[in-house]
Amino acid sequence: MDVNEIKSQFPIFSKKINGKSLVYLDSSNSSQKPISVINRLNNFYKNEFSNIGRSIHSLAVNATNKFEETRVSVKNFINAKFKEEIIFTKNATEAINLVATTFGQQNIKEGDEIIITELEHHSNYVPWHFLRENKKAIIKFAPINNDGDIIIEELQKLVTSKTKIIAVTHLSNVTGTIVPIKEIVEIARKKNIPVLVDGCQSAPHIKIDVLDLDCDFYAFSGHKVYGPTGVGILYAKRKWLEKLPPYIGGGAMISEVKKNKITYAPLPEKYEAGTMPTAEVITFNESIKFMESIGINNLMKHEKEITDYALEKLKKINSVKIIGNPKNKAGVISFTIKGIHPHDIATILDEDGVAIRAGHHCCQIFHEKMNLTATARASIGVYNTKDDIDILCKAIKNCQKIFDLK
Amino acid sequence: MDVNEIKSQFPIFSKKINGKSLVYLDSSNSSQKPISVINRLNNFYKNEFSNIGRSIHSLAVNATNKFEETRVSVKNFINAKFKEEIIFTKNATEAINLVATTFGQQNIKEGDEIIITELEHHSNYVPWHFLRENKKAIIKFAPINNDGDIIIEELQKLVTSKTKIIAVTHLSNVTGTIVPIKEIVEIARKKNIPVLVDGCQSAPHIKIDVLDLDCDFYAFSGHKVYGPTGVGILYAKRKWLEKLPPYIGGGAMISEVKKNKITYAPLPEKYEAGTMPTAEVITFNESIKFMESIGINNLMKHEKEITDYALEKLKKINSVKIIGNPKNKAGVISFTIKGIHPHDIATILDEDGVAIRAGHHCCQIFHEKMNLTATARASIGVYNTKDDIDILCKAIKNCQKIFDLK
Amino acid sequence: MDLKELYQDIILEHGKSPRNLGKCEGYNHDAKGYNPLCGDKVHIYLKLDNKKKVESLTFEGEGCAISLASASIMTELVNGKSFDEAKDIMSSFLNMIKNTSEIKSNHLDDDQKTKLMSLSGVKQFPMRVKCATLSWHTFVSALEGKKKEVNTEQID
Amino acid sequence: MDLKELYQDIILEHGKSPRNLGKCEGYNHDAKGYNPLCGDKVHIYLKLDNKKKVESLTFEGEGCAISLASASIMTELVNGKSFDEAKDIMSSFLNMIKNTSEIKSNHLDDDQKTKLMSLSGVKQFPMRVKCATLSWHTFVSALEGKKKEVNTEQID
Ligand SMILES: Cc1ncc(COP(=O)(O)O)c(C=O)c1O
Ligand SMILES: Cc1ncc(COP(=O)(O)O)c(C=O)c1O
Repeated sequence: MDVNEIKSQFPIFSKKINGKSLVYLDSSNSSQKPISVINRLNNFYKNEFSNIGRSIHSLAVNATNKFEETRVSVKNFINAKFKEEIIFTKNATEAINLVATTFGQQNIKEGDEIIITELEHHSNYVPWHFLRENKKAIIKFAPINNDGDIIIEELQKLVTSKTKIIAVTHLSNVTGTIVPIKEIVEIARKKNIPVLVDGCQSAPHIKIDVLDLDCDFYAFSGHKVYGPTGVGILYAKRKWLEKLPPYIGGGAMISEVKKNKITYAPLPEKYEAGTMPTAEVITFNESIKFMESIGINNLMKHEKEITDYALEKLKKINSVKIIGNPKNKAGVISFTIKGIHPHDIATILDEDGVAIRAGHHCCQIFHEKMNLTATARASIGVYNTKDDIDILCKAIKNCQKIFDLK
Repeated sequence: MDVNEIKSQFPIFSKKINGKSLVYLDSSNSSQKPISVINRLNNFYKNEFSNIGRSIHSLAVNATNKFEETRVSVKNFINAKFKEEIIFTKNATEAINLVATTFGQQNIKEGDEIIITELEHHSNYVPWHFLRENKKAIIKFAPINNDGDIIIEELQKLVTSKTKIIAVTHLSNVTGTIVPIKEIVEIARKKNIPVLVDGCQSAPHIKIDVLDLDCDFYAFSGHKVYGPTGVGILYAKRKWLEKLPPYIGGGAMISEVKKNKITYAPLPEKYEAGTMPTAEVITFNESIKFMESIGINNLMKHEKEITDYALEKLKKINSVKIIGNPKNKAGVISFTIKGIHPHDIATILDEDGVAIRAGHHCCQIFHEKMNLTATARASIGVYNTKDDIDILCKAIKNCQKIFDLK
Repeated sequence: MDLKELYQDIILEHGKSPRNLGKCEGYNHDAKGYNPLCGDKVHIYLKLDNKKKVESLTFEGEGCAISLASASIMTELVNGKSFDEAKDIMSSFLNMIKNTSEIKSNHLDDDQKTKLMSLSGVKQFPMRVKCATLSWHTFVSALEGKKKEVNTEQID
Repeated sequence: MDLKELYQDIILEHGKSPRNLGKCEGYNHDAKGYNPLCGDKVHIYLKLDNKKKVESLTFEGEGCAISLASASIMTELVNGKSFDEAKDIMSSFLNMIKNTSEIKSNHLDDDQKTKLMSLSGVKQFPMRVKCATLSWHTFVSALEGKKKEVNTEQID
């Protein structure tokens, strides 16, 4: 994999930020977009735009076909069995809410238990919290250790006959922990408990195979996988989508509508009410093609190389502390610098063109557990180079200089 | 207003459909996009892309500011009082579901009544149907007359002490009926009943002033107002947004997250969970600028001229029957041709490059009422010309020739 | 694409005056089909004799010229066929619409094949394929005694 | 943009060793402030005497250098001021950060103005304005005896 060739596919890297070249280390938040994706969107609006499904003129037929092609690509990308198991939402957050709401409506009653973990993003906690509020369900948090690994034995101990669902991230957006989903599914299977996987951070960075994981639900966002904003993806085993009630109601998700009765459309339309993010879904096909053009193994190898290099170099800076040390770690590096608040770090780094994120990264539970209020986070995408890391480290040293710590 | 100049701003009209120039008469479904909108999207991804709100690097600051600028533009566009009253969703359907779900959660119990009308799009019926199913609420349909006008006195009679909300379209997507919202709000005000207005078809075509309408909720979609897909808008009076529970839960809509307690962010973030359709919202500002560059009065005048011309010409074709004859009609013309099914009409018209829609247009209640299973619909946008109407009429005559009716 | 191929005279004629309309007497199988996109509906009535031969086959429905013509032609061609023959004709029809351009079934004579081939114009109009196939899927559903309504959104 | 202006020595020094930390004895007003974006928190403790003069003013908080320095400097400058003087200093500070580049209040001497002006670098860093203003808004909330927590997302 030639990273410079890949980087050159991203127009934004030819721009200057504060007079400096952009060192983008905020891909866990959202990735930059390659020109093929940008062009697809542009051309769709220029030459092909139409709403899908409802009209039968040529533009609509074309758009509908293209839309369904993306569904097939996504199915293949995550190795699902049926294309009807792929539901498009606006983001991963909506996808998780869809499951929590519809599953909860049908299966959660007072006193029922939901297991999540201390690693979860708010988007995989708040939707379950709603069930706690509205249905008097109980949320149990599987604990993590100081390395940022979920303690699987402790998770296992939380399972009772009242456990109705386990929802867990595949890859932490704070520590980069890669969670052993298969072990968790194995525990769940024994008790017939469905498992939802938050794949927001895994989809862009590691090989996804939902059949192999054998999870019931898998949610991710297009914008983190080199795709446009406005598209989320929910994979769910067909049996669930058939059994669960609909989520958003409106046009396109119905079959027959009478004054006293409504029947719903078959899958996947049942869950795709109203005008979809048509252009975005169609464009997302190019993002998958981009991922495939690199090859997930090459991508993983490259990102590991950059991550290892970054860890090594950061560890050499005395006052830098890296948060978590998981067994399997992807390219998400959260850190603190003694004496400098992450917010100040982010501002100072930005002056050098280095974009990182500071804060709790939507993981307050994790930060509370680790006794932190905020961390700085550098996260790696396929376009990052060792040069980027060198610039990051130099910028960190500049923080220390400004704060007179060196 | 120079329609040819305006048309030239839409790249799609330089394309050929089946070798013919595109006559796009499906704007009620979704409008085409002007080059300024397409370019804004393109440039945002190329030069400025970042997620908003969460990061503090320069790209994120810029994106966040631009995002909020759209909110202010939308506020001004519909004459809302506060920018916090503008919530971005994925489409109007989600916006209506947001209200039905959160309002229903707090205010609807068994036996409570919801008034909608026989003109409603499925997106303004199914969300209320969910409350009927889940809360045993009652839906009452305000009847329409044969002209396609809501019979206001009959609506008034439906109001009882159990009426909790009235949800009504501003402009019918089948008949083009412009509904006298102010009269309905007046009825509702007397009994302190909130009113939701489905503004999907009104926002692109008539002047919107939510303060003047004095409605509680107003929902519309960006993609019908010359904007990108993936953006919906909910306006709601601040008191409602403050009082109602959140809808989708996740990142960005929270304030403090603890293991046993979650507090929510202030408005508007409370209702904007997860990564928003960032690029789309930012781009939508250009759509509003496009509308403003024309001027709503010029636009209305032009569309009225084309609509009147179309009605006149269509009425001259013997076998064509126009559905509805409302007091105030916008550029939505549904019709049938004796002896030819709308589906066949749409296919034949498409061969002449004329894009219309055939079916029930997500309004089965209306079609049932009118004893129809399907209609053909030609709907007008700002770019349509009298030539378009001439080509439409010629293509209709071709249908008749093929079906040997002439 | 060619409208003349889609709307051949025989299609228009069957569309205008469909054969075998209504409920056939003594039907012992029936099934409903629905295309939610355009509202096309069909209700198939089938009388199978005790050897599972199609003794009579009729339909009620509303829809476009293509869907009515397809149902009408189907009732003509399948009447009198055995269970297996009927299914063979159906797959050969679907195969013609979706893949090849010929009718391969051995259970139709040349005139019948020509009649069926009048629907082949649909191939060029992908959004109309479901119009042509709805009645056939619904017929098979009746034949096999399935209870669920056929919905075009669930068939490929 | 200039980091040196943002991180002037006096800011760094106050950030490292904030003055008036903790709960002041006998406080009769207090208020909390929170910035959900970065997690900055502040808790203001205020003792007003019976003439509504600020008798003592302290704070607890966690946050970046800017937010700590701003709180620290505020407690120094506002201590001993009357209710109206304190509010005047606060609006003059907000006005400096958002609009003009000078402190117009008559209730500060030149040294005090210079000290407050050390926060002016924030103007060039829009995402950091809330860090600088959180403690001030929270102080006013305490002063006016408001019960609601100040949330930076609700203030402009
Ligand atoms: C009157 C009306 N209401 C609601 C909708 C739903 O809008 P969307 O599909 O953008 O959610 C539409 C458009 O399809 C409409 O015309
Ligand atoms: C682990 C994880 N889960 C969920 C989300 C939410 O994704 P989105 O904001 O795209 O809905 C994110 C990203 O913000 C994430 O990193």
